[in-house]
Amino acid sequence: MHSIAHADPIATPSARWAWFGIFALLFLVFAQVTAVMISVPDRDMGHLQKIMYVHVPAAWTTFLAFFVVAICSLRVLFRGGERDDLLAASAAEVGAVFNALTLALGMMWGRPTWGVWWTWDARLTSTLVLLLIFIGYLSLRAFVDDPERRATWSAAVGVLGAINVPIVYMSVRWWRTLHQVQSAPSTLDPAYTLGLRLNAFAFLFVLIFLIRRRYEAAALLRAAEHADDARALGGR
Amino acid sequence: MAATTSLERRRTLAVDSQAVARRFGARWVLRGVSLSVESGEVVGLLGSNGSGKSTLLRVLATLLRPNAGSATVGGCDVVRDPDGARRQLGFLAHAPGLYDDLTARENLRFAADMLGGSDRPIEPLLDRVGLGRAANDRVRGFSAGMQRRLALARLLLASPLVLLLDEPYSNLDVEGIALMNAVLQEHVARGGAAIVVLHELAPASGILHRTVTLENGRLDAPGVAV
Amino acid sequence: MAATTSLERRRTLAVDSQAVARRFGARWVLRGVSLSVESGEVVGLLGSNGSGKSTLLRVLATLLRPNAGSATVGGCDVVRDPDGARRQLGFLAHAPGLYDDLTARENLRFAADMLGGSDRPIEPLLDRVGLGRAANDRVRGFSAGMQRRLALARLLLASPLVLLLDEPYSNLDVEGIALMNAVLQEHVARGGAAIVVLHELAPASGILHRTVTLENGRLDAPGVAV
Amino acid sequence: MAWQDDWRRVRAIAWKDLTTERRSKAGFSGVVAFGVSVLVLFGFALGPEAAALRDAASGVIWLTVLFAGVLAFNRSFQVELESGAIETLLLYPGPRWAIFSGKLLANLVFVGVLLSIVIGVGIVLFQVGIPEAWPALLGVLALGTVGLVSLGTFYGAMASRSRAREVLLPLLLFPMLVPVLLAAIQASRALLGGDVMTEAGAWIRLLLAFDVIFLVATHLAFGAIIEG
Amino acid sequence: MAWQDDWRRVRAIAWKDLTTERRSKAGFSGVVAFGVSVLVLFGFALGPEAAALRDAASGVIWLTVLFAGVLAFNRSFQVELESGAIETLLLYPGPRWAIFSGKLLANLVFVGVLLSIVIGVGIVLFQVGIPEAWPALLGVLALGTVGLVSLGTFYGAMASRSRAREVLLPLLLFPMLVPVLLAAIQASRALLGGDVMTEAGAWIRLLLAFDVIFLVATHLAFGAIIEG
Ligand code: HEM
Ligand SMILES: Nc1ncnc2c1ncn2[C@@H]1O[C@H](COP(=O)(O)OP(=O)(O)OP(=O)(O)O)[C@@H](O)[C@H]1O
Ligand SMILES: Nc1ncnc2c1ncn2[C@@H]1O[C@H](COP(=O)(O)OP(=O)(O)OP(=O)(O)O)[C@@H](O)[C@H]1O
Ligand SMILES: [Mg+2]
Ligand SMILES: [Mg+2]
Repeated sequence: MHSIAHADPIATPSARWAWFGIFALLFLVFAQVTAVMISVPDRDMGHLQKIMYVHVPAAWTTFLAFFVVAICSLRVLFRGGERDDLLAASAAEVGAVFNALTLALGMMWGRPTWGVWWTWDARLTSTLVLLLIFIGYLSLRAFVDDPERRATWSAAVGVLGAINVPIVYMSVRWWRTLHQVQSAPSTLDPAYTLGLRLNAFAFLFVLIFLIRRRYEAAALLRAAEHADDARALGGR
Repeated sequence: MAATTSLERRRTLAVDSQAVARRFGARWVLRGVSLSVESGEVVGLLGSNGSGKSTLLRVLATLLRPNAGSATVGGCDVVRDPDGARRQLGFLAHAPGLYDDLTARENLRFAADMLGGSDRPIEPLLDRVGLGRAANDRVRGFSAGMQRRLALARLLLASPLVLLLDEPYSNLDVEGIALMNAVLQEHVARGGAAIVVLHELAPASGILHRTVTLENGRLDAPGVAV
Repeated sequence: MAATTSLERRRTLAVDSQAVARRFGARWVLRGVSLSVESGEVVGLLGSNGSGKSTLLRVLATLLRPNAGSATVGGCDVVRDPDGARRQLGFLAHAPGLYDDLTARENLRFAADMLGGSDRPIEPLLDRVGLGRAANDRVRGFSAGMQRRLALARLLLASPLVLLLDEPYSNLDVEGIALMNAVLQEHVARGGAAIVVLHELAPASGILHRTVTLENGRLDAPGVAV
Repeated sequence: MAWQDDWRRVRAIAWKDLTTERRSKAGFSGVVAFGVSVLVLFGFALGPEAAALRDAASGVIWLTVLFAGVLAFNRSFQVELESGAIETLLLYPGPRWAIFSGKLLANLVFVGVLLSIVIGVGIVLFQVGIPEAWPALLGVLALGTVGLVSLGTFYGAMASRSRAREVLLPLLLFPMLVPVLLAAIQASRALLGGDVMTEAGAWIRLLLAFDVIFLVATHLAFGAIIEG
Repeated sequence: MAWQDDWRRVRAIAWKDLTTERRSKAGFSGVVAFGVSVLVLFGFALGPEAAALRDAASGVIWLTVLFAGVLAFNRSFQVELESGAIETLLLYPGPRWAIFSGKLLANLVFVGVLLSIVIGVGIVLFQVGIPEAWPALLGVLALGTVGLVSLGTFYGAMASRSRAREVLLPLLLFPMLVPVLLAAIQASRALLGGDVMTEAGAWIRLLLAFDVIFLVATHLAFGAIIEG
């Protein structure tokens, strides 16, 4: 175990990161409670509006995670490198989870406000498409066995897939839709803005922590393989 | 670099592998194979089934990346300069690698175009490997030996420095074996080098300069003369 | 008319082909091949590349229908009673015919089920062909020789009267060749018959009772002793 | 004795196919994700009006299953072609229909599971209400699946032995399936529309007739087409 | 000198692919017939009302081309896998993008012809009127085809070298194509609806942007994915 832990010091699970995880969790609870307390019920939606404090940060963190995938994938393509590959994979996994969360929460929100679970609105569909793209990315990783091939292939798919992030983001502008257009702080009740900002940071911390955790796990697995390599090649 | 001009110029090694290692999944097939072949030398590569002979050839041919170690073909590193290595090698694999729906002639035409600027006429080549009469037949109906002969003809389109031949005699009849040996002899006379995977030495008698044996992912007894 | 006697003779012959002809497109590959093999006899089938050896074997194995002539295997006509013929023959083709995503053991398990009621245990067979350690590996990663060994193990699941082997020695190492010969010898000792396609006689020396040569779609020099 | 051997063969083939499918990891989940993508594409292509989509839903779901199923049928015999396994398969003794039955069984399981998932997703995306007569709807789904899979497996076998197999399969299959699919679509649509076995009844009888005919015919004809 | 060699390689590959396709008799006519069957199935599935059909026409035509195109993309690299041709192909000297360009060229020709035929049939079956602005419509068709084919060829290359290739291709390709297809469908629909370059214009610019991005990205990334 010791030799494995030394193989990639960056990936070693540490107390600092454990504390960060606890902090992220507590901050999330704090942000949620504060946001719910300070916001008055919405004129149209009443308390339903409070789904916003999870739906919207989840959407933003999804974008962020896939942005990380894009950056790491580009680095893999141009320089190669194991860490970037593992980081891209971790970010894609966590991003897909947040993506699914956005969808699920949006649907739960849509049912009472729009009266339907789903509608073929550009924003909604493009969010679903984004999820499908990264499911494709993850299944590609699942069944390419050779690590190097897996790295380059998924990097190519990751970059092409991430091109869709700005499209999703802009889709509301380009196509007039049922879904909310991006709002500026000026158009929003200050209480909403504060709640949203707090939660955005809380989600960001959770995102960082989860990606880190997935990365540690992947790196440990990889390090164990490398340790086996060394033994196999060194042994007579 | 004037790669194609003179084979004689190169007093360096034709093939040089240094501690090449390769695994599939968790299983190490090559565990540090070092093999040098000089120009004008034909090395027989022996080893039992599954010992990694084809894997080694595929690494040298730039088709598989080594997990550790390095290898050069004609002075070009197979990982860092694969294109350079490819220009210097000819590879005959287990599978013939032909297009079933093209005729024999069209297959060669295509290969010539892909090799870039190879203007060697195709008819004589077809005649040489005994496929003159089948030149306009589709490869789909070719027998095992005919396909192998066509793959040999493709090899003759270019005059690479290094030939990597994986069990070249299999499926060939007596005449085909003689043809293969003649090709090898000319290649050596031009100063070329070759690695030939074999199970039986008989068909290649008089051609090999030495043999090496791959066992447990390492080369045993390098340099044993035949 | 000697109809009854020839019928009688047919019954005792392991393989009997009468003027078998087969064409592909407009080209006649077999132009009337008559070959009889008795029980306990091993016949080597020679012939240059593309002469039709594989085609003849595929006709006898009920995989190709002859355009003219008839053939029986173990007394069963290959066209009229293919199921009967199939129960009496074992065929080793160029291609191993294995499932890449199953393990070696699973491949044999499947074959045993398909053969119907073959309860021969599988472990000893795998050990016998030298794949005991790879029993639980998927065939996808097997080398050429390992696949051939597994195909041989499948052949050993049943004990058919007639073995049809298409270049059985190719891809096998020295030990594999000895194994193949041992299998053939046991088969003959049990009274079985075999047709073995070969290009070189060396690996099969001491096994063949006679050889025949296929040329221009006909058999030359039938019955030449080795 | 003999039928036991045959039954063992059928099981062995079905087991092998399902194992292979399971092993090629992304296999099944891939086909499912493919199905969902097709549903999404349909949703987009047929425009955003909810009413139009709800109308089209039963057609779209069946077409999606058809397209995803074609992948399965193609794979079913393609596995045999790799490294000449088909010839080995044909050389085993026993009746040819046992081979067909085994393949059919594996494909039924595969397409059945696929259909359930596509329907689940389709219900959400196209806002379809689950009707009173859902047991009858299940019956329609089962009958439609049997028709689809028996023809699909049969033509899959035929196509796999020819060149251009990916092309030949849908080419042969789709026209033949038009009546089955039409019956299945109309029956589903009627049931989804709240009809209780009046209009749907006629379509279901038709489906049943098709299934019986196709099952018998394909079993009988399989021997001839696979020998060639 | 060097670029001439590369151009010769591109041509050689395109020629080989098209020749192979032409030779495998059922190849092209099969894909076309497949496309027509899909159109007919759509016609059935979407019910008999003429207005609904006309509305759906542009979506249906693009989806049909997509499904038929997937067959072509799958075949494109599958041909290389038979008897190990891919390894031989990779061993030729020269840049890797030349291989991609050759394949792309062949697929463009293939899908282009396919599209024209499907549109011809679609116009008749779905009673679509040819609009005033038909040159713009042609432009939309060309742009859509380039986007479809560049992504299709790229993912086809990747999928063909992995296990479960028939599944992986649509799984990766379809979600990526949604924006391209959406833009193509909406632009076609707007043009068919008599709109002259007001609504359609925005879609066409979007299509153009997609095409450029995808063409460049796939050419750049091809080397990395084909080497592995
Ligand atoms: C399945 C259904 C839904 C999906 C997939 C979805 C998706 C998204 C995404 C991706 C974002 C982030 C984009 C951005 O910040 O510009 C977002 C933001 C947002 N969504 Fe949703 N959404 C759904 C349903 C809903 C519903 C039903 C409502 C409320 C009626 C809603 C209200 C909002 C709001 C207010 C924002 C923040 C916009 C901003 O201020 O920038 N969403 N949604
Ligand atoms: N793609 C692969 N995936 C997994 N294992 C592989 C792969 N290719 C080769 N192997 C394994 O590597 C080992 C060596 O294979 P290789 O084909 O190099 O053997 P070989 O020496 O050429 O044998 P043969 O004489 O039988 O051709 C085998 O044990 C084989 O199972
Ligand atoms: N399916 C087919 N279609 C068309 N022609 C074929 C087909 N199969 C075989 N042939 C032709 O039949 C002839 C004999 O082929 P066959 O495979 O029987 O030769 P062989 O004696 O086994 O040769 P080898 O020693 O090279 O294996 C060849 O000329 C070949 O082109
Ligand atoms: Mg080998
Ligand atoms: Mg042969």
